[in-house]
Amino acid sequence: MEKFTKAFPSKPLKARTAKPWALAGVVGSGNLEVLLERAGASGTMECHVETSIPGYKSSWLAALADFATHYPAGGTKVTIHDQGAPPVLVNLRLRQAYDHLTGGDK
Amino acid sequence: MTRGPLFHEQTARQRIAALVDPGSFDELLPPPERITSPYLAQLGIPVSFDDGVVIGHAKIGGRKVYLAAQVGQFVGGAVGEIHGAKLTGLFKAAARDRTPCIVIVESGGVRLHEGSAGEIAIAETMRAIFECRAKKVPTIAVICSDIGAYGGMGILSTCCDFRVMTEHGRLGISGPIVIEKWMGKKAYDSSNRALVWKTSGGKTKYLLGDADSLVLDDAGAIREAISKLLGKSSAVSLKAVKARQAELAKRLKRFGQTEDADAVWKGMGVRDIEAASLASGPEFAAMAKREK
Amino acid sequence: MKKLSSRALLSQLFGTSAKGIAVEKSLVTGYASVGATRVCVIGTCNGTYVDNAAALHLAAQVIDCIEHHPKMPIVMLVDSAGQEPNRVAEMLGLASYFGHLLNCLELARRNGHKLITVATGQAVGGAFICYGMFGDRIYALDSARVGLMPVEAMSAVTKIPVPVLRKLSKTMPSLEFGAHPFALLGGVEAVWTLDDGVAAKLEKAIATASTEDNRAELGKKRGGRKLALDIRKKVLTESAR
Amino acid sequence: MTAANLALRRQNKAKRLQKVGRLARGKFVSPDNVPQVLKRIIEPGDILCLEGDNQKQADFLASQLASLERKDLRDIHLVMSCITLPAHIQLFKKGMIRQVDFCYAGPQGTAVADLVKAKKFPVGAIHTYNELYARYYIDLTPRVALIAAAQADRKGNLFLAANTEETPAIVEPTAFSDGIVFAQVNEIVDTLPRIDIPADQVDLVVQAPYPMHLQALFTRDPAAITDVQVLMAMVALRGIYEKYGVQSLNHGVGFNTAAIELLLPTYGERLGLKGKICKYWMVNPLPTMIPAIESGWVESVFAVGGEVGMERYTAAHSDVFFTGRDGSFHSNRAMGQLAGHYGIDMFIGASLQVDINGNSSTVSKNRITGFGGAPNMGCQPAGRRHPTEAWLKVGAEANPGPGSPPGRKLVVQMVETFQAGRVPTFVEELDAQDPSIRKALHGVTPVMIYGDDVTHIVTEEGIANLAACRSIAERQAAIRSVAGYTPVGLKRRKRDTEELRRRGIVQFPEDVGVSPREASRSLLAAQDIKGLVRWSNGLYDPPPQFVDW
Repeated sequence: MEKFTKAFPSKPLKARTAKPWALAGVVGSGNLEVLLERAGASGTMECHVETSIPGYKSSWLAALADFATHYPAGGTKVTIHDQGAPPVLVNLRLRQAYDHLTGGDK
Repeated sequence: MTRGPLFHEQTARQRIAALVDPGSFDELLPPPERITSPYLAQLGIPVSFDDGVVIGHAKIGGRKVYLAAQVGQFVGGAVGEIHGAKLTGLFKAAARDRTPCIVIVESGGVRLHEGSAGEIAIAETMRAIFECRAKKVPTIAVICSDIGAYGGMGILSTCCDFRVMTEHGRLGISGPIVIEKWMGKKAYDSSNRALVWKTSGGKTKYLLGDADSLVLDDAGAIREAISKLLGKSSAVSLKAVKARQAELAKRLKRFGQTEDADAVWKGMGVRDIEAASLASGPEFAAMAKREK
Repeated sequence: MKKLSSRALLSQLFGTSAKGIAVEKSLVTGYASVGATRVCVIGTCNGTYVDNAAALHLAAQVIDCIEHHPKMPIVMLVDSAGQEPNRVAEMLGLASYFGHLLNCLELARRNGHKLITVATGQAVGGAFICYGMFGDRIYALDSARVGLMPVEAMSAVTKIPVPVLRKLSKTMPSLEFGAHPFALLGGVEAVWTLDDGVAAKLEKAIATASTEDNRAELGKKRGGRKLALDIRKKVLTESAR
Repeated sequence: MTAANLALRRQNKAKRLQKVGRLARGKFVSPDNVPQVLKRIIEPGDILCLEGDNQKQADFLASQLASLERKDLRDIHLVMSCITLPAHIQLFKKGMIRQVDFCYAGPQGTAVADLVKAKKFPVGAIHTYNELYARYYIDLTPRVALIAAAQADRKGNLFLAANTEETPAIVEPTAFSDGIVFAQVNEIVDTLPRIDIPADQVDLVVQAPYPMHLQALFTRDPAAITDVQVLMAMVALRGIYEKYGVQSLNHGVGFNTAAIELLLPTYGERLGLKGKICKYWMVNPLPTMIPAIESGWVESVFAVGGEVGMERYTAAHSDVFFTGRDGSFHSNRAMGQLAGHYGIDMFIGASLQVDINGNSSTVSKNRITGFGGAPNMGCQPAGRRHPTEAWLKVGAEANPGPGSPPGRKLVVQMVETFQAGRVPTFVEELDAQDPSIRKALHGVTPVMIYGDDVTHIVTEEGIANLAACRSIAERQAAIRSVAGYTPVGLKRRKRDTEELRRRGIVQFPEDVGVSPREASRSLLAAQDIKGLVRWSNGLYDPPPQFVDW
């Protein structure tokens, strides 16, 4: 297991969200779960990652940084449990969780 | 020909969302509470916020239900201490509130990584299920994925009043790989998927009466099947257990000596095995009814 | 410790009345006395595997007891290595046979029969779940092999090395195999030594048994299963809001 | 000066067959006599062709050959397209082979790499299919060809059934150069359904004790297609198929292209593309094409081989598939490859590795697979002269110079940025460039598709239009832009990507009108094999390993 934490600057999340938290994905081989919560300072997206496959920190950080740039996610806390998901899934789950947080469950 | 997502491919949370009235699900012990398995953490295995089972209450057709959905992808949906305690608590709450309880089963049974704790938890949940049944509170197991209901969760599923299955669902105790190891590949080739489903799949279980409905692999169909069962319960009475004893004895006598995978189907009146194999759940159910 | 024959074990528990108990194909059924109390006995011996026919056989005995001996306590003896891993057994719905046995026991409980389990030998897997663990109160002989599976078997399936599991089991008795660690989890009420007046203990157990499931409380009190009770309570509290 | 005897081969052939003598009754050899016959008809120094196609295998003859020893058989120049069976490897281990010229070693890729390391694999070259067949007519003409057919009649006419594959391409050069053609057949019958190889091109026939090995290579279970692959398929459909109006094409055998096939009747229909794209195919009878065929998308399919389980389906759809007068499916690898080279608008396939110049390969130090047919289709046919809408449109984007053709074939690589187990697909340098491999191949790096031929790369990140790049640097920047979070991708410069995106050279899903959140398996016309059987109205008989009902 490898664990790391990093906060990324991001534009503030909109004032009202559909719910205080959202979860996307499941922990399973090649997959991950992302919990997105309203928390922390309004200008940062605080990320906590636990992954079963060590050694990919740089690509994790790049993927998370891109997300924080593309989406106004300031004032959120992201917690990830990963079991070897490819970056494309990281992105997809982040986006799904974000959609659910802001727009509610579909 | 576009259709909705297949129920067996959805995640536990998606399944719940698809089954219940929109927006009505209220999760108990939700992910932000971070109640995760200390056992897995100690073993260096990734944990999950819900420990592999999502529980809560919701409405189906305006009617309150308690719901649990196991996460088959997470350690095979296996039951550990927390996972099992959530299930036990849910059925106890259902008994207390006289509210139907539905469990969407997707589990190989006890989580080995947590040893006997999961085993006891399953036994405790069974007791809680019978608390519901004593009060005529309906308990329903939905078995719809190929992970199915195995081991202790297979037995637990048979303790519920009703079982709703799809053709993808499997119900049993020992899985094909275990049996193959035990009896040899000649007796049970676990890679022969057709044989595996003839042995433990929804169609066979429905024919034998171990599944109460066999429906399309689709949330709408499952919801409909559940709705029909919500007002009913299955009695625990002397008359009922005696009838069941006779039925199971007859089943054993008729089919207990045969190795033929099609024996049950033929014996239960399915004439065209190939067509029946290809048929969807409800088509199969209709065929079986006609033959009867 | 010397292994007792199944007959000798029955004599220890039921004295001369044990002759009323039939042992057939490693299945134990019949009626006997514990002290002054008449009891119905069902069970397994010789570490046998439980299959469809066995489940029906035990269920028949329970039904007979309910029909003919109202409120008579039922003693369940467990010495089984598990369910029979067999394709035909599965095809015929072994789980349903087990479910039926549990239904019968539940009916007995509701009709006022006390259900007392004694794990006498192996008590593992589906064979323990399908009747023994359904008792009102569950006891185990200290020689009994109780639990999910031995550490070696667990290691083989999970691919976690034995030494790692052994080390962890020091702080997590759930990973250990045997009557005592199982008691720490609340899975059994008490562990008995065979020579130490088991008949009297059984008699007392029958007299004091009640139907509420106390295993989670025991597990917490004894420290072997610290989470289960609180989580269950939390579900109950939060759902009541 | 006497006239030179230029019919020595004919005399030699007669001598060899004479030596067979009573080991055969007419053309027919009993299975037990095969080793003896092989010893008598093959001589040291021979070019020997052992039929091992992509799918069907002359497996009985191969095993009998492998049962011989070096004293019986040596100094052989082996020519064969696919090294597929353990028996093929035995020939090398026993030291019978002086040189081998082949195309592909899929299932034996690891064994071949081991042989290379042990210096027991004297390779001439790894070819593409048509390239090797071409050499059968030039400098690699077989003296003896051991081939596989479904049936023979009493005269020795052969019926090849659905898997014609490359038998004609082997038999013709052999038979017309006084070589010996020896066929193994599944059965001998009085009347053949049709004659694929005439008896006078066949010298010997054996009825094999077991039917020839046929691999179900083209069956892809829709259940294994992921949401990400659906996303890529949607992007490809909009950004390439729709944009260029692709009429004629070849698909690889991966899940990516299977996803495209299964999106046609759903997503494609919604986009109004039916009748506008994907009408003419050069592809094996892919089960995942059944929904598109049933929905009326497909005008015709010509194939290089059959597919297990598709026999009844193809026979019942003779308007779409090429069939013989008996009504059953017909294929031909050489002709199919030719069609795929010259006749189509687009080739689209996947690869294990793509380098920053767009070169791709499936070869690594520990696994030498080779090429097969993809490069024949995944290339720019310099001899092409006929225009189509798609050809001209890509050509225009490529900004042809005064000495180049006006059009280009679409050559598309469709890959996820990572393979299973987080192995990056995009690399700075291909594993195939390993010096030991290059040495074994006489200095040639085994590149599957050259970057210069590739017009587009599609990943889950988007599309890179390499045809429209104006420089090598630009091409590399475009590739990095769609290489995601691989080390290659992490080196991209934001500014470059933005500029390329502005010019339409790099396109993200939203740029081609695809919303990633729409990408879901539920868009697939069939989600599992059973769904395909249902679409086929019960005419598709999937192989047992795919049946779970």
